[in-house]
Amino acid sequence: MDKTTTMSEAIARYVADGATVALEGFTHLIPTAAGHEIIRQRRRGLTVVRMTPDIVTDQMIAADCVAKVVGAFVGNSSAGSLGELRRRVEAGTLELEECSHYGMICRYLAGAQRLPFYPLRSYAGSDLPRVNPGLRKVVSPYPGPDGGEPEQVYVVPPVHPDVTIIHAQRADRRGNVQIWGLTGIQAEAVYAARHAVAVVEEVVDDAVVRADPNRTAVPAHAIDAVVACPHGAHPSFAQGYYDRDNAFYRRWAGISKDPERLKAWLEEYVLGTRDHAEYVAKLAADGTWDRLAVGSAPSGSIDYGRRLRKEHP
Amino acid sequence: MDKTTTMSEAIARYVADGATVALEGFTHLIPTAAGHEIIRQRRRGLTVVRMTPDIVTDQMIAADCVAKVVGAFVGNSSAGSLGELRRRVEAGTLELEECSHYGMICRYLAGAQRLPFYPLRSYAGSDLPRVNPGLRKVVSPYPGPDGGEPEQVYVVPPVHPDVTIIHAQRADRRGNVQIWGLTGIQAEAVYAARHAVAVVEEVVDDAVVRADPNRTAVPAHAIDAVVACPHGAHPSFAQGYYDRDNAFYRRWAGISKDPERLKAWLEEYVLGTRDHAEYVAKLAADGTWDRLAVGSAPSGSIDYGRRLRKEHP
Amino acid sequence: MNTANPATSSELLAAVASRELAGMRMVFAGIGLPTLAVSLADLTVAPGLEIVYESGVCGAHPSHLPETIADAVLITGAEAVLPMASLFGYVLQGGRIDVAFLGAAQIDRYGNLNSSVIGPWERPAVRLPGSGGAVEVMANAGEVFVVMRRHDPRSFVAELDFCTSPGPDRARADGGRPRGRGVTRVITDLGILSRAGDGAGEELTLTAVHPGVTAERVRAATGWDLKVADALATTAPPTDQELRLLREDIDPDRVYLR
Amino acid sequence: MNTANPATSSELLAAVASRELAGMRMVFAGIGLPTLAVSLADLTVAPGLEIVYESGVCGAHPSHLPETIADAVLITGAEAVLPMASLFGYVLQGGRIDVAFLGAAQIDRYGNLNSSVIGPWERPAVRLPGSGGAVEVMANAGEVFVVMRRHDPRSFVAELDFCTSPGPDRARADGGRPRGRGVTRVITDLGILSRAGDGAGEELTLTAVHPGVTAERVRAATGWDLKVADALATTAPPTDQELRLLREDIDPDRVYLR
Repeated sequence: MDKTTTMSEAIARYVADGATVALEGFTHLIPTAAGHEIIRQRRRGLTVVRMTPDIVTDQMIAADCVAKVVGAFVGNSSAGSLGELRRRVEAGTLELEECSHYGMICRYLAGAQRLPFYPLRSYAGSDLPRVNPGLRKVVSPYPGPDGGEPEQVYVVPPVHPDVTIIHAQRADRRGNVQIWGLTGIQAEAVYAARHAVAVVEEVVDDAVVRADPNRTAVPAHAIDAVVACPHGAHPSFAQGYYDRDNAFYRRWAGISKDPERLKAWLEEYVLGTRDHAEYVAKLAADGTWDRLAVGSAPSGSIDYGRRLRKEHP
Repeated sequence: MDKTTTMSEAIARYVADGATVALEGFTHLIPTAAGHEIIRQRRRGLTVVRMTPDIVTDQMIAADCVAKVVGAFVGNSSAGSLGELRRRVEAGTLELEECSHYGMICRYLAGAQRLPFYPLRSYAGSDLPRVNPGLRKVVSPYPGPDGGEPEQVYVVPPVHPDVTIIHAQRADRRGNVQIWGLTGIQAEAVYAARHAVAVVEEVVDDAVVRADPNRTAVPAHAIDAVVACPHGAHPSFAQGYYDRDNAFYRRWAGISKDPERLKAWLEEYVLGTRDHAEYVAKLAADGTWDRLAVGSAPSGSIDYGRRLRKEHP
Repeated sequence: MNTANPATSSELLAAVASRELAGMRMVFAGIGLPTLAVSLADLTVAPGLEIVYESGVCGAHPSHLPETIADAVLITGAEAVLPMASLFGYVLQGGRIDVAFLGAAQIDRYGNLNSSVIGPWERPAVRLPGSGGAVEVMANAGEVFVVMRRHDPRSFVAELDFCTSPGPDRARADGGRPRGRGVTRVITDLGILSRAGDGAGEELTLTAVHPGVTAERVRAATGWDLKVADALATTAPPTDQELRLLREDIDPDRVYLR
Repeated sequence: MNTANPATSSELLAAVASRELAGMRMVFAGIGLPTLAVSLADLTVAPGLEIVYESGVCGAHPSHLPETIADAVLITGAEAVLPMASLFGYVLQGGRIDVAFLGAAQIDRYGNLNSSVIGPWERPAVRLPGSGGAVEVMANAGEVFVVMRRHDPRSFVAELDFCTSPGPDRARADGGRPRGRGVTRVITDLGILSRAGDGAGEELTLTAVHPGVTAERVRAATGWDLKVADALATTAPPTDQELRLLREDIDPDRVYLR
């Protein structure tokens, strides 16, 4: 079954107003182009779930798409603040459900595994459970490590996004998604979700994927739509395809600090482009892609082996 | 740090009498040669932890190395029974802690994650919790899916083997272990353990491993010893190196059914060989390795990319 | 039907099982008759059907008929190979399996299964392999098909010696919330037993007998007072197309068609 | 000491932090000064020291100084890249990290950290990035080093506005069993604060001042009544070798030596 479609169709179909949308990719392979299309389609009232709500989240907030953010690190990497997110949280006009990195990971794990809760060794003594009532305790049914009192651990509830959107290097038309470099929490975020969209640098022949099945991070059965979108992770990076646009991260601190400048940026780069191809062409003009181009570092090939004889060995 | 050593030294150092030893590899990459060396060194009173205690476990039991088996499937694949294990369990002379596949997986997950318990959706209504008091219940601290009664789920306790032994295709001298094909539960079994030994088909140059870091299933920091041992997984297989010896699996049903024949087999093939190299040479004589040889099916190479400019992009 | 070369019992079982897979998308299956049934369904009533193996293989394109669920030929050319924690946690427990095949040494009228022991667990007369992943499959698959090559009272019992893999009634009585309907079809050498699986206390009912088999013969081979459907059907034997696919394309060496 | 070209504050911090890593094997570190400290330690007091990054990278061999913990140059040529669930679950929570570096907006006398908000959480004066993985790092690393470029009363506070990442005392009071000792070193532009971290209620104590800094100056820059060690040391400035390694080998472009 061919699941390839356009970004416009994928967003129209899988991201409804009011939906819970997970956008994952830890620094690497952030699905920016999908976020931009959500902005273009003027979605409203979204809950954005993301371990590290960053530039694309700030942009979606500024475009009034977002009612609530669920995340663990709401900064612009180490390059400063997310201006719009800060303004709205400080003004009390954006709901933030604050968690931690591993808490978010465990929420995806619980979601993917259809568990009512997932235990972890965080939060004891933190103020986070005071402001996030989802962080609760469970008493172990086993004696403690010294044979004494059973341990108490915190647990987190599952998250079940309506849709998870990820970016990846490549997929086949059926939706077998291959990722290398940092693989993050993408597989868990996809399995936790009701639907999943994979945005990829390239759609490749079945044979390319099947030559290396261990490279498949998300199998086709968990993917609903495949969108080819080169440079779709900019300003983040795609290992082996293009580097991170660190200069843009640094610029974002300044752009997002000024609501007018931020609005102008959105008008010009997102609302003023028809699709990501136009955005890419626009950035090509100032040499962005030359600046971010990378050289080659081949993985080498391993051998999966092929049975030679007809009969069973 | 160079962690390569001989099988004899690795077993002498990391497998003590009475130890809890996890041997993992699901059908693929079963660490048979390590089990044989445990037999040669006449270890006693071991607790063997293995999802699918199979031929190598049966051999270790028959050689009187094993006091207890913790596992989920105690059969000879689909090729019949494990004669010695069955005899001893039926006679009441071997302790068996019975679990299930996912229960074993979750015990390794709990061990690797240093959790007091791990929840799963198995066991409700089964007789397994009656015979395995480690399978207990926890009540979720959240309302049920319909907003009603909180769910109850079973949990399993962690397993923390004294040592986990795995077999893999290759590693570097520091102990970065690369596996392809079925990766099973090896990483979790290693991280759950106090020590870990990686037995590999080949020790390769650092550059080979570092060309493809996503292929590393277990990083060096979790491995204590690396043992080069070609064909060390026979009669199981090593994807890309040699095929499974299905004929031997079928023969084992007959060998293990007869205690005398089993004893003679151990004397000839394990106790009668100085090390796995002699075992391999012995099997070469009847054409085993020719029969199990495989052809080539290359994975192809992907590109990790290399930064071209000196400055940050 | 190929009257010159009539269907064997294995061919009948494979064909009958394959038809039950109409409309399914994701199957969790072992090796043997289920392999044949799924392969046949993929070529007939359920195009695009995907088998997931508990070893972690998804979207296999094997060059040879696999001998185990972890056979190297399932890996080479597959679409994905998942770590087992992901396969069991995200795919099976995650609720993505429509139907799974299980075997067992004993089955009772509610579709509860025993694959652990004959006799008392503590000192068994026969120690069997145990659950493997069966208890997880029963709890998490949408429904379960059981294929039993021999329908006899030793396997179809009034009381299990041990319940390894409980159906949803037993699970709910123990406070569980099983996802699936438990065993909905038992396909044997004599006929087909069925449960809709959507009500409590529902028993397996004989819904079809194979050609030449009577309901009385099936009842005599069953260790409990087996219910018989009012509209008892006779199984349609394998069609020529089914036999040709099984014999020529799927298992030409008759590895599982033994 | 290179008197012709004396150490900058960053160089001092990096050198001092590196010496504290003697004997360590596994470090969990972010980018910036910790990168420099770990690289320097690897070349001096802790050969073979491995940095683990929360992004999943183990055994990195970067061609360029990395700008983030997920920088592509950390991946290419690395020994392993783990999924984040494995990195956090097996490596960090699994208890394999000897020491971790953390930063914070506020720290109190027990080494509890705030990286979430200034002002009330519900309506903050300043919304900060939040925990990221800090709460996990504090609970699971053997010990924690904090590097603060500016030692002032706004950061060294008597009462945290919010406790994002609690030390072991607070964790135990809430029923937790933290693995590690919490913050054992705070390295600032003025000196070093230390806790052994093996007793309840233990406070950070000023154990060393940098050359030219007095204990009174540090106490004045601290928002609580800071204890001073009887044997207050003066930090040894970076050696020529340390400066050469930092300037020529580790950060020749002065990316983090700013």
